[in-house]
Amino acid sequence: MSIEMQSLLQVEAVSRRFGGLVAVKDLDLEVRPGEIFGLIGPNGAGKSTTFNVISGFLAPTSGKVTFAGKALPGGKAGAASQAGLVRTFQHGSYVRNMSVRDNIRLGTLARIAPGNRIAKVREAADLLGLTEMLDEIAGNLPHGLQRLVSIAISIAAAPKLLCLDEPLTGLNETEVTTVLRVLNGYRESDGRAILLVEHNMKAVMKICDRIHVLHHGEFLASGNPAEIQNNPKVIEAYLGQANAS
Amino acid sequence: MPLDAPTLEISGLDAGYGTVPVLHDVAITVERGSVVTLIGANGAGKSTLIKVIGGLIQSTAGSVSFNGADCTRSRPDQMVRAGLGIVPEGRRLFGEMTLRENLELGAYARTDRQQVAKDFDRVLELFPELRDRLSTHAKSFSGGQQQMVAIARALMGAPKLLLLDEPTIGLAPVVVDRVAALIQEISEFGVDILLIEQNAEVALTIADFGYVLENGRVVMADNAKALLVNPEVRLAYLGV
Amino acid sequence: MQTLIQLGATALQIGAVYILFSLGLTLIFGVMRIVNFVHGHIFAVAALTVAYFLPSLVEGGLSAPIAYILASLAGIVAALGLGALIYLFGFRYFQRDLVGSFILSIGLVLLLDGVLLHVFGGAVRGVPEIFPGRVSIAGAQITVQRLFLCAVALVMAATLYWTLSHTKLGKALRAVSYDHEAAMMVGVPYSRIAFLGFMIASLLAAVAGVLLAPVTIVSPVIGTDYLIKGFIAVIIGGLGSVPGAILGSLFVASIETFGSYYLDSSYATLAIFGMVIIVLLFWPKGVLGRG
Amino acid sequence: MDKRINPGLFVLFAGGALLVSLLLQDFYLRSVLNLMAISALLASSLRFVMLMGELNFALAAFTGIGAYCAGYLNTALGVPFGVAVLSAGLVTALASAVFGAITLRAKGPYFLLIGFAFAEAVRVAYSKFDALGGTSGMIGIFPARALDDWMPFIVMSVVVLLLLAFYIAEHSDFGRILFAIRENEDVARSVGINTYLCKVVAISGACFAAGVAGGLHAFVNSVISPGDFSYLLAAFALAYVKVGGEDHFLGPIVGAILLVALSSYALGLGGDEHFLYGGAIIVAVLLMPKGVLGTLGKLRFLGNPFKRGVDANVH
Amino acid sequence: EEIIKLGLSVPLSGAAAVWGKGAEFLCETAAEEIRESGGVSVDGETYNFECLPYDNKYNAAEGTKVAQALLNREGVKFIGGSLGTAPVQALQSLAERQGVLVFTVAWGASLKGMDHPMTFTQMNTPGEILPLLIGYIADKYPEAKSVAMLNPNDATGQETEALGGKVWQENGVKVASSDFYERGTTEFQPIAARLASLNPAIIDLGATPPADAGAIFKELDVIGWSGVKVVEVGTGADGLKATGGGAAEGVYMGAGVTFDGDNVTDHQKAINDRAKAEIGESLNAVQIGFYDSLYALKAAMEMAGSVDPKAVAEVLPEVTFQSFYGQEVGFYGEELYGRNQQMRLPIIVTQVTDGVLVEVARLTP
Ligand SMILES: Nc1ncnc2c1ncn2[C@@H]1O[C@H](COP(=O)(O)OP(=O)(O)OP(=O)(O)O)[C@@H](O)[C@H]1O
Ligand SMILES: Nc1ncnc2c1ncn2[C@@H]1O[C@H](COP(=O)(O)OP(=O)(O)OP(=O)(O)O)[C@@H](O)[C@H]1O
Ligand SMILES: CC(C)C[C@H](N)C(=O)O
Ligand SMILES: [Mg+2]
Ligand SMILES: [Mg+2]
Repeated sequence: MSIEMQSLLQVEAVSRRFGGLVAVKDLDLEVRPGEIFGLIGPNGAGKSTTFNVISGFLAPTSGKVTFAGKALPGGKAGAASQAGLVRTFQHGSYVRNMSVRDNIRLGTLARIAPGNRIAKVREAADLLGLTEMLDEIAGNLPHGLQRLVSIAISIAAAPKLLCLDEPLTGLNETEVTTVLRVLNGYRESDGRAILLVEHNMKAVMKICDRIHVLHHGEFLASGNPAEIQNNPKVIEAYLGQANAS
Repeated sequence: MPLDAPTLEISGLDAGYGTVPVLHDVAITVERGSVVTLIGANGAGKSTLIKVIGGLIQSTAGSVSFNGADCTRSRPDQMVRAGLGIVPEGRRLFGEMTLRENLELGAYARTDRQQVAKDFDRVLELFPELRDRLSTHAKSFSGGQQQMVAIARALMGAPKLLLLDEPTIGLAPVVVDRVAALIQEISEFGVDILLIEQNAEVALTIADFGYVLENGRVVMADNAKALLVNPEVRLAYLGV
Repeated sequence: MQTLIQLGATALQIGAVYILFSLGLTLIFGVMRIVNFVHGHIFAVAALTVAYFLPSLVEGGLSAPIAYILASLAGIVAALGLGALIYLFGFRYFQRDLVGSFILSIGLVLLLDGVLLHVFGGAVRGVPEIFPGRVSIAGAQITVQRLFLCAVALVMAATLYWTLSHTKLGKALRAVSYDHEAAMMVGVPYSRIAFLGFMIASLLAAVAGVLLAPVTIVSPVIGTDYLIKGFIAVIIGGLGSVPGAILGSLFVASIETFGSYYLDSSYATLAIFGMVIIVLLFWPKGVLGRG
Repeated sequence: MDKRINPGLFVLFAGGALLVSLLLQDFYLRSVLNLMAISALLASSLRFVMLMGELNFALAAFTGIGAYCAGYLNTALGVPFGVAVLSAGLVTALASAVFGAITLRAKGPYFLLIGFAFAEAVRVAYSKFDALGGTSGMIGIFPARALDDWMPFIVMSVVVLLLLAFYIAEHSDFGRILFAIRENEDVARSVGINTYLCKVVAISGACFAAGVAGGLHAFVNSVISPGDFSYLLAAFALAYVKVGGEDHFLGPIVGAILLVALSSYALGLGGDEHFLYGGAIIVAVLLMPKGVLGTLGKLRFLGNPFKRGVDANVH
Repeated sequence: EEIIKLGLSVPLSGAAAVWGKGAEFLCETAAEEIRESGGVSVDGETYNFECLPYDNKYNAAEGTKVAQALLNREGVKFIGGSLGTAPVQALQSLAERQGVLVFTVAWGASLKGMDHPMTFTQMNTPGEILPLLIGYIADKYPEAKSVAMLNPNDATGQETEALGGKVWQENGVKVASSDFYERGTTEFQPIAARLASLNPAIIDLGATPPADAGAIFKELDVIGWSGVKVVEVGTGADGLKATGGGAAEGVYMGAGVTFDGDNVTDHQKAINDRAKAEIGESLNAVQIGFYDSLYALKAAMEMAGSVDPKAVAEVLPEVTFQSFYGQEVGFYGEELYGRNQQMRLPIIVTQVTDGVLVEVARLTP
């Protein structure tokens, strides 16, 4: 692996403010190929805002985002996703009135050659256990399955970096296990990486290689799961005494 | 109102979407002074049940009675006036309105102004992270913050019965603990609660009584403590 | 300089007219998400009713102002009746359905075109000045009639703004417009509020109609020009926003006034259309528009 | 994949329409048939843009641009029918691409009302050009004599061809993208689809057809005036879509056939035509919210792309 | 008896509906009169007229539909009258191919002339009215040396403006400005301000519809302009007074018809009263054309001894008939249009005096 591929995504001194509120402040982080990187923090810490900035849905107020060796233009969603950075949204990251099959196919349209799309849809559906439901209308599925559809859409785009915003909310234990298995499988091929925002601590601690904790938009801590779980600042601000290990 | 009547009594309920049936012959009771939880897999019909109780979906058979009065055909606003509070799936905030306005609307059906003002302060104490953001539009809040607003808004209605559809979705672990404590606290103040939670462990710990819903049918009904140790439940919903 | 003052005064007067008209449009859109092309006809019914009754009342021996008040009441009642009718049998089923409600309103426009022509005839009706006389303000000539109209427009805009932003009813109206189910879940009686909202908007149209009857050309097709200008005003200002409607109305009126004076009225019309597109280039939701 | 209209059925419909256009001898009925074909094309164009959730009221303007373009080319420069109509389509597509690129940042009611304003502005603009005949309009737009007898067939063929193109586009991945844009544009953007470009392409495609329809209109009527292209043109196109049923590809076609037939009948009623027409639209949308086809409903063989009704029976 | 269907292509909805309604009314009135007086007798056979009014909505597309319906569905061979330049062009183009005779009040230059042997004009047009009217006013107000003109931005307005400007100049009056406005405009203050800004001695509103003209004069009054007011082809005082009130006083019109003066016959009065009850307005020259065309047709059919449109068109320039205005009239226009296709109707100059329309001059061309 070449030197510049050492980091897939590099976020340098990124800030984003909304009027008087600084949602993200001087954020630095780096995601390397093959890893699952957790981004956690209290509600309103700036995680989704960070997603919006790196995926180009929002322009940063200042700072620089580099993906796969190229600097991304701020505020242009197309640039990031075409380069292979695909993100999901915290809510409703699928098309309600469309079949599951067409939803997943949507994911393939920009990045997969026409001939391979059908196979790719199948593959993503199989991975997430949606094969039975391909002809259902996504909006009629129970909440948990809708989440799986969102993940399938983004996986079908075969991104180099998959950014998932709370993919596990509303999933039951079995489904969480499925998703974690899928994510683990995904990063193992081709040096793909995953950037994960999630409040399900059990899952985060289980799957992440490294974790970065935000608080009020600022860096609070980083490290491997064990370090984070025992960091008193993190326990205080986020995990709560009861959830500390 | 007959004092001995349970807060909520549902029997023989069938409901669905268009021609697709979802709930079959569901019977559920929320006794006075209790926290009742509903657990079940994705798609079991939990949210659908909440919508039926709230009056957003009409049942095709069966009856719902609230505080002893029949309200099978009531509209949501009538239910709310009768003392129901709802934290719906998907939060359903008024995105273009400020936090303050959202909370004020939560108290729309109330006339006791002074008490409303007190409750306003109280919910802000519960979620201090919202305190400084009263004039922020609801849609600008983060996912978890919005969930807090939804809970706060429902509390502003001073309900007698609170329906909570996955209230802790998207909340940070510390806040989940806070909400769990809150549920127990308000229950002690005389608000009855019907709770849906994906995290069955938490739900059953808080609750007094639990129902297990499978494919739109109630398949188990027991004390929460009993369900918590029930091997079938543990296997299916607690992942152990 | 004198010309500029006179033109400025003219722009304000015309702006007031457009404000009266666009308040109702913006309210209906704000509450029900309906692009209501029938608004012009509700307005026309009020104006036509005034013009229809006024002459016979005056002939009957009533003094002009009293006859006008009576005729206006009749006009408002007629317009509200029409509003209630088309809400209860029509728009009720099309809330927040942009396309459905729009086509319904087009159907109603065609139907009412025919009805009004039959009921009132196509001829232009005269309504005498109710408040005769004129005043000179900073050298600009203004009729008392128009001044009165400006004052009413101001009061109505202020009242509506205050109602929407500060009263319980206003909050309920807005809540219903964002998510009617959620509104019901906090206890807002949705169907009643939506009806009320539509009726308030109809009332605004009716008041505009009776006020404009003495200063404009009263005929069954009177609503169309106001409708077009009114919609342009509200898109420029931002749909659903009262200050936006005011801003947009004044903007349209200024272009119309200055354009007609310095170019030619027909080019001014073109300029108004051109401006909408330019404004939306920078503010795709209108200057003061929201989500 | 999704269910499609049985190709056999398509051939049947198209063949039937073409046959009728060949066999019909009555002059009046031929003129009605031309009108139906052109209206169906316009309504389908409108519906195509509706797939991405926007109501393109500038349709009236673009139809006019097509008509005037064809008319000018033919009368002033002597360009023959075929070339004139094709150029009308191309010019209109280009104009609409520029229009779309500027205005498609606005959405929903804003886009609708900009289109409305644009249509009215363009209508005033024609009257400012003497070369276009001012407000009296252009006269003498004729196809070559030899084509005269074949006009209904030619019009029908062009319309069938363009409808087929719409059908193919709707059922392709492009159609999926449009549908996704309508429901949740962000998702489409997040996986790398340039939705803005897709929207501009969609509107220029739709307006190409509108331009061709305008060109045909000019040659069929041989006289055009600015008043022909008021916003009502788009309003009627929308009525065809709604009455026929917007969820279905055939909706606008069925709607155009029914309503044009009705209006031809109503034309004899003097000024009361509007009564009947307005009344019909109101009754249709109130009683058949999903249009005639939606109400006839279970026509399984007609298929329905992507969308199946999601009706929650909420209040 | 046999029926001859007369097609009418007129606006029956929208802003110009009154014209169409009045046209329909007068066509029917004339048809009824002719029926009562024994019909049209050709070759021993008695024919009667039936009016088929169709709504052309003032545009070419609807005009085409109407033309198709009248000519190809109803099989009409004579157009008793038609109104609106754009729809009439559409009608004419189809009618000429099918040899149908067309009467029209539309006055687009493109509609007249040698190329259109089957078309006849049933009303005075600017070519007839303006030279006489403007000459009359220039004579009466020799000190008035400048005019500001305004016309609606449509075919009618454009034709009027083109000729009007020329004739004013020929009469030694300087055209200070000449503008257009969109029909349907409701706010006339800026327009009035612009007209008044040049302080012209005369303001000429050309083909502006009476109601609009009234509104403009009212605003001019507020600004304080006073001078000679002209509406060249103004057709009636009702609309003018409805919107202009007192400001309508003194306005000159070239196509108005008064029913108050001494030389008004009982016949005219009676018809006008009925019309008022039916359409809410006094009759005007546009509508009266639809009465005269029936008598012209009757005369021509009887003279030709045929109801074939070609034959009728051939003799039409030769016939005379009793016009609604009272005189016996025929057709002329060869010098101006190349053929005698224009009805020779009196040019009546009227003025609003003390709130009523008064005939101040009747000039026969
Ligand atoms: N458009 C906006 N306008 C104003 N404030 C905003 C906007 N978007 C986000 N914010 C604020 O920025 C902060 C960060 O929000 P963000 O959505 O990034 O949080 P988060 O970390 O994703 O939280 P959660 O875990 O609850 O989803 C919050 O305080 C939020 O209210
Ligand atoms: N609007 C709808 N139209 C049709 N079917 C629906 C609709 N909403 C839900 N359903 C169906 O009803 C069933 C029950 O859904 P419901 O949302 O009540 O489940 P749930 O128990 O709340 O699941 P979750 O835990 O995922 O929230 C599911 O099979 C779902 O597919
Ligand atoms: C009297 C006129 C204003 C009518 C007009 N000449 C027309 O085009 O038909
Ligand atoms: Mg978030
Ligand atoms: Mg649920």
